[in-house]
Amino acid sequence: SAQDEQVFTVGISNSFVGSEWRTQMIQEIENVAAELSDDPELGVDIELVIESEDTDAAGQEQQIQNLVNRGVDAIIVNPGDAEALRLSLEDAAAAGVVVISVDQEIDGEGVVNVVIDQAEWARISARWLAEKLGGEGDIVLIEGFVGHPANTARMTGVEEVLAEYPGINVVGRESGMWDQATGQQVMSDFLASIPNIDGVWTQDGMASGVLQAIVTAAPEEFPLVTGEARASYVRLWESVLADNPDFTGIGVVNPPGIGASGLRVAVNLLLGNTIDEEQLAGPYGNTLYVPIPWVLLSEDFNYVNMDGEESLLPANFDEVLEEVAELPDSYTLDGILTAEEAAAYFVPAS
Amino acid sequence: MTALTNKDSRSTLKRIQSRLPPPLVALILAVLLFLIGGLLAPGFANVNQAVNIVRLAAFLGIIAAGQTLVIISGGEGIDLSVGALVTLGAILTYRITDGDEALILPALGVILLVGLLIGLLNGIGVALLRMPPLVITLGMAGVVTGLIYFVTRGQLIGDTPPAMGTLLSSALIGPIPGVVILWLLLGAGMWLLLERTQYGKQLFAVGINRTAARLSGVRVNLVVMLTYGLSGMLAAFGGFVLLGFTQTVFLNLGQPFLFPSIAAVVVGGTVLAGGKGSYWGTIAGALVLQVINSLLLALRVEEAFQLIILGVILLVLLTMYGRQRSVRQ
Amino acid sequence: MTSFRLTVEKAVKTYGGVTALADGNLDVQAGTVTALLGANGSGKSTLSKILTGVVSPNSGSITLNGAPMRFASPQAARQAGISAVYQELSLIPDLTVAENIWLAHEPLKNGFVSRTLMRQRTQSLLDLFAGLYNRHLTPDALITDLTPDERQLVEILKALSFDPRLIILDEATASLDGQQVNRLFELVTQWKANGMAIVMVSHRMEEIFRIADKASVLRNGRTVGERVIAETSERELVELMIEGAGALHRERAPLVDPANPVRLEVRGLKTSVLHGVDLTVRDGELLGLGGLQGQGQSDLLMALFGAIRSTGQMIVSGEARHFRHPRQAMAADVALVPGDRGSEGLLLIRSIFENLILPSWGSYGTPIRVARAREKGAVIAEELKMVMSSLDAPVNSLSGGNAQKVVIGKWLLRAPKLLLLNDPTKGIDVGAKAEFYSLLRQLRDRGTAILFYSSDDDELLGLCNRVLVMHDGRVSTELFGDRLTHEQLVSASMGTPS
Amino acid sequence: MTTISAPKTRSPIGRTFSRNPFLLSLILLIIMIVINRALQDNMLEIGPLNGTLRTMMPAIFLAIGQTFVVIAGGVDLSVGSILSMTNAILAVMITQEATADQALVAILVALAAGLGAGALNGFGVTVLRLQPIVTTYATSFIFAGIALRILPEPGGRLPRDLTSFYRNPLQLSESFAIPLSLILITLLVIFWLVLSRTRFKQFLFATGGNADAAYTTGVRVSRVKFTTYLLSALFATLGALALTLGTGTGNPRAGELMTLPSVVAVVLGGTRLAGGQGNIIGSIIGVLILGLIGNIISFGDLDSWVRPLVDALIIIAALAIPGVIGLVRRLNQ
Ligand SMILES: Nc1ncnc2c1ncn2[C@@H]1O[C@H](COP(=O)(O)OP(=O)(O)OP(=O)(O)O)[C@@H](O)[C@H]1O
Ligand SMILES: Nc1ncnc2c1ncn2[C@@H]1O[C@H](COP(=O)(O)OP(=O)(O)OP(=O)(O)O)[C@@H](O)[C@H]1O
Ligand SMILES: [Mg+2]
Ligand SMILES: [Mg+2]
Repeated sequence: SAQDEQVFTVGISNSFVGSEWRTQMIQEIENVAAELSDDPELGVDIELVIESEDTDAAGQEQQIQNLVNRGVDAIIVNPGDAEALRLSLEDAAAAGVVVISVDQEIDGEGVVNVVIDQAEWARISARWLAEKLGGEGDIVLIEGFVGHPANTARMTGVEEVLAEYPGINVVGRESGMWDQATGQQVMSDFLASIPNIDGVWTQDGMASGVLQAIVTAAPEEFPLVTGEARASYVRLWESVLADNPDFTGIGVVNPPGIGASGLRVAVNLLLGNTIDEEQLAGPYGNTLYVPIPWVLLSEDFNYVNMDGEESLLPANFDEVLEEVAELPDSYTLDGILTAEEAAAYFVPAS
Repeated sequence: MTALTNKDSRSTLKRIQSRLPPPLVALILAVLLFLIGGLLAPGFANVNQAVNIVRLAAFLGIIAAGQTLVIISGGEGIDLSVGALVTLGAILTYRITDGDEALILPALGVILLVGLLIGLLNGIGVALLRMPPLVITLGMAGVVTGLIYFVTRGQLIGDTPPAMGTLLSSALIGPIPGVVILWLLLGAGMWLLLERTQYGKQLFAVGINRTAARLSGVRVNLVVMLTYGLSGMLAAFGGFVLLGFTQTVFLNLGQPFLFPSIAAVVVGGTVLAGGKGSYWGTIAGALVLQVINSLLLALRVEEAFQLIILGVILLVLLTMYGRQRSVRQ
Repeated sequence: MTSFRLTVEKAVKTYGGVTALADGNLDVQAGTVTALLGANGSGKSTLSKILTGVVSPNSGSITLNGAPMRFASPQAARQAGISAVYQELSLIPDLTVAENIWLAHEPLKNGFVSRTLMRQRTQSLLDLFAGLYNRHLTPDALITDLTPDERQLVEILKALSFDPRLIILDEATASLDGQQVNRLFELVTQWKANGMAIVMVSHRMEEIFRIADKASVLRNGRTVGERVIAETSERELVELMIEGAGALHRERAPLVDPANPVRLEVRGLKTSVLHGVDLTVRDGELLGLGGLQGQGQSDLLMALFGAIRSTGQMIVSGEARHFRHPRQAMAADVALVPGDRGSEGLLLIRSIFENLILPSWGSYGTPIRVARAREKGAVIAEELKMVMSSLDAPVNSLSGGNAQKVVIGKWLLRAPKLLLLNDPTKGIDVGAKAEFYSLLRQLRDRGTAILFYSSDDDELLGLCNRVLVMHDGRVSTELFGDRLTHEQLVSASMGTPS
Repeated sequence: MTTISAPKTRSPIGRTFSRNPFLLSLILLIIMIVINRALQDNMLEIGPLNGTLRTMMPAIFLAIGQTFVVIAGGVDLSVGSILSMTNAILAVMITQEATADQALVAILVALAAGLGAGALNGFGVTVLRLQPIVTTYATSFIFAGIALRILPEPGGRLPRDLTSFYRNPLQLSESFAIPLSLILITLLVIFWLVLSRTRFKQFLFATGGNADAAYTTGVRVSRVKFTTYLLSALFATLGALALTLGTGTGNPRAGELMTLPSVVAVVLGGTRLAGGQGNIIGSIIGVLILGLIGNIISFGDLDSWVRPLVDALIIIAALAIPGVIGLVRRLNQ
């Protein structure tokens, strides 16, 4: 890249490697960084410093400090423990570093959160499940880490929706530790100990495990399952169709591209643009909500959100199946803010 | 004059325990818990649940096989690299077969070899470098995980041969899944290894008293290295089997099985000091742990209490087997 | 010093199957040396440990100056002014000499351990044996770096450091050399004069008669009598110790036929402890190894068995061999019965059966033909008249004597051509000893070559026709024929070659 | 009867090293510092230094507690859970509006809870005579459960002035500031030096070196062991305090990943896992080494997918050094 370009060092801090979602998140960041660096109009050159390892709060705090000590211009962090990193990130921001927290909201001064609305994300599939069941039946919930903010947000969303369907009763609720094998074990246990389950609400990778368990147990009538949005699940879904033609599901996309979206926002800030206060929302008033890119469906679904606003989510299973044909199992269906969408969060430079 | 009274009066607990061998205690406990479950959570104690529990226990049990050998070998023997090796075994199978059933056996061969080699490295650290097993195997776990990250770069390409699912995970004979049958076979194999081979007999000797073993012609270092090698091999095999259940792999597939694998061995009455134990015990231990798991789940006990209850049960069982001698004679 | 009188009555102690002490009695008072005599395993150490509160007896009573006492812990005994030199020593390997001596009563200076004081006091204690130990024995030396006799000295000084009113010396002279022993006895005489009470355990009669005032004799855990030394004879005491000493018939073997093939020939064998040992054993010969404890006898046997590294020439069954591992020695039909049953010979928590077969599992194929192994085990158990509930009973349920039979039996199962015995009768009772002696004779007559170390001179005198006395890692003297007498043995042991 | 071991004639240097194994670790640490400094030129500046040391403090406290248990011949696999539990207590009790007194009360409660946990471990090991490793493994579930019970989700906020006092360097004068953690470490070292002149230290080493001989000599072995578990729990609680002040919040799983590294640090510090030999200064060094390895790798600009491997390899190599030396020595015999 040319001499006159502005060079920005951007640090990435990630505290969990054992997840393909995070891997993809980092790759998307790298892609977008390259794209931005190559964009002649923009005239920036982005150097990434990636701190990514399985570690705890203390370890991630060290990551942040190392990045600051290197003198990075911006930090994009996916916090393992949002509260525990708060103070360190505030220090970083105070030291003039642009700090973007993705995937999780942090109540930190000078920190900007770029996330999807986890509660809303959960409501969509919960609503779908409830509607599909016609508001009647026994369901089980398999959640992520109990006590993890994202999980808490999602489960609140689910409870809000279910509250509207007195006919649906939750006959089992357990943590699948956001881990496919555990999700699978938990579901096996439910299937074995609870007579007839009409539906399962679960999230992320656990869905594959859950579906796997159901296929293995092969109950008389197949319960409804909220799915996920990984290539593996799309394929599993297809294979299930072989024996149960009327099987269906839903995969609400939780985009790993959120990191890349965060990068776009960061670059805007580095270029001196100011965020449009109107756009800032969230519990701490420092969050930019990225829309949920799209939903995987094999039948159209007319979604009604909490404010009663309707929106039609189209069936797209077959196209998606085509799309992911070449992609690895671990690929998660994705969506990244475009430059325009990102710019929309900022005060138009006049 | 005051009469001195005998200090070591045997407790009732001890007497019970001296009558019932620990594996039996564990097995009875498993059954009891299962029946209690039936009372507390209607619909819990049914055939489905029984089959399901045994299936889930089978994966843990198979993974804990190597751990049993290492713990018997004594000298603070413990293998913390089991979790990482399970993951490695699954990932390798996933990648090598890439869904092709013809490649299942070759893949199996490869992972057994890889597991053996990594285990032998642990063994060398323990026997020749005299490193504490806890530390060297923990370090090795790090290396294996590091290797996985380095090679895959987080991209897990491959596929699971459908046969593995049908053969291992789903019902094979009647309601009984293949993995359970495999588990029983392994159990028989382990019994042969421990009770009917020179290696097994020497392993117990090494576990109790290395000097005496050596003076009876046992190549202590050799036995120790071999044991860690076998542990690595069996852990990798556990990964292979687990893949049949999960069908897909992910980077921390095996980690959740590490500490349960130790717990299963201990609950089965194998003495951590070494030289005393059996794989039947580990089998019973795995069943106990899985029943507890499923029961707490059926009772919808919150995680906090699940942990507390598990801890208490472990302590109680240990008090039943794990006493050491007191300094005062 | 106030008068001091301690009596023990009807003390009983059992360990699982073993009865260590059946009826132990002792009466000690200030200013006297009481010898506590008895064969190996007769309960001397156990009785001593009851006095120091280390062992809690099943029953019995202790009276101190007329008042009933109960030593619930070593501290309690210490309070009463009792300290001991333990036979197996009570030293912490990785602590220094000073730290060991002052452990649990470190000299304090305003609340903190004063190393200077500790050093000084240690030095003044060491000075008691001035000139009788190597210079590397300093207050700051680690116990691990000391030789056995130095450790023994430290253990003695440790007991002394509590300036006790009763000091128990349990085989304190076992690994000391002649001068060291003499010095110790000078000290004992001083202590006696200062009104200290001394209990002394020793297997060496001459020592008893040199220093003791009275003797209390244990036999198989029972106190069978007390004698005033001035009014008794060695013979009387020995008869007390060993019921019917005469009856315990030992006929000395005839000199071995020089035509018998040489089974083992050793030239210039060296280890960290051995400074060049030469010896020959022929088939059908029962060659004795004598000398004070820890003069290298064990090292010699261990080296011959390939259990410790050694250099030098070694010819077994006519072939030059150099064993680097017991396996190799075993392959050459060599067997070693180690010195310490518990720590070198047995897998205590495993069954008698498994212990018997341990060296020979290889010869029962894979999968092991257990039935056949059991038969063999049963036969040998029968042959050795083992007293046991069943072959599957754990070894630690056996009495000392029977446990020792297991250690010997597991080697007899391999029909060794060269049998190395490291003080095999230690801690086994008289009956078992008699059986063992006849077993040795049988083996010898069947042509087995036997190298037999014993810390019990009478055994050597009674069984062997040739005895090599070891001193300081060398064979100092060879005794046979009419030169093989107790006097010769003792003087040779003390390193004063004659 | 024992086979004689000849008097080991060691060179003065070999002697010094074999007596203070932590010297080896010290050399290793110095090497690490040099490398790290070479890669990160502001490493020793007050700001970065303060931050780095601060994040290591909880681990240092854990390792120190662990050392006492290990020297006495045991091991404590529950330190992480105890840290989680007390971290939860502190976070719940020290609210943003908390007064100094309330904070003090919270700390006392945390200490009480921690010591209670230690007492349970001590009871299991000395009274029930269970194997230390399994006992503490079992209790670790109990403490982890209690932590989740007290604080179901990460959260809680400490008063800002409290956290910033702890987080920022201590301004001694206009021009001169020093990391608080450096002062703490110094205090801990002094604490050890003082402790090593007490009888307790002698008892500790005697118990680990040969419990039977120690008992015979009048050391109350069980009491000593019990005390080590109390100490380890106490230091785990102090670790929790450091963590809480550093992060200003609580997490019921905070200690999950901290237990095993504490053992590794202890071994890296030259303490013998079998007991009877060791030193908390070594353990502090051990933690610093582990931390610096991380920093070196991070400033070494390695591809992030290689880092875990390199990290693990360096740690194993460091752990193997004494073993290799020993092996070479044995082969030369
Ligand atoms: N009391 C003991 N405590 C701990 N380890 C012991 C003990 N006794 C022996 N060992 C271990 O056993 C090893 C010796 O056993 P081994 O049979 O392997 O002999 P070796 O000298 O290694 O010969 P080889 O090369 O044939 O193995 C020692 O190096 C040590 O590691
Ligand atoms: N801790 C123990 N466990 C089992 N048996 C024991 C124990 N201590 C001693 N014995 C047995 O008790 C008996 C008496 O032992 P003790 O050591 O008192 O004999 P001793 O007279 O001191 O013998 P020696 O002259 O060899 O020292 C022996 O048979 C011994 O094997
Ligand atoms: Mg070897
Ligand atoms: Mg004795």
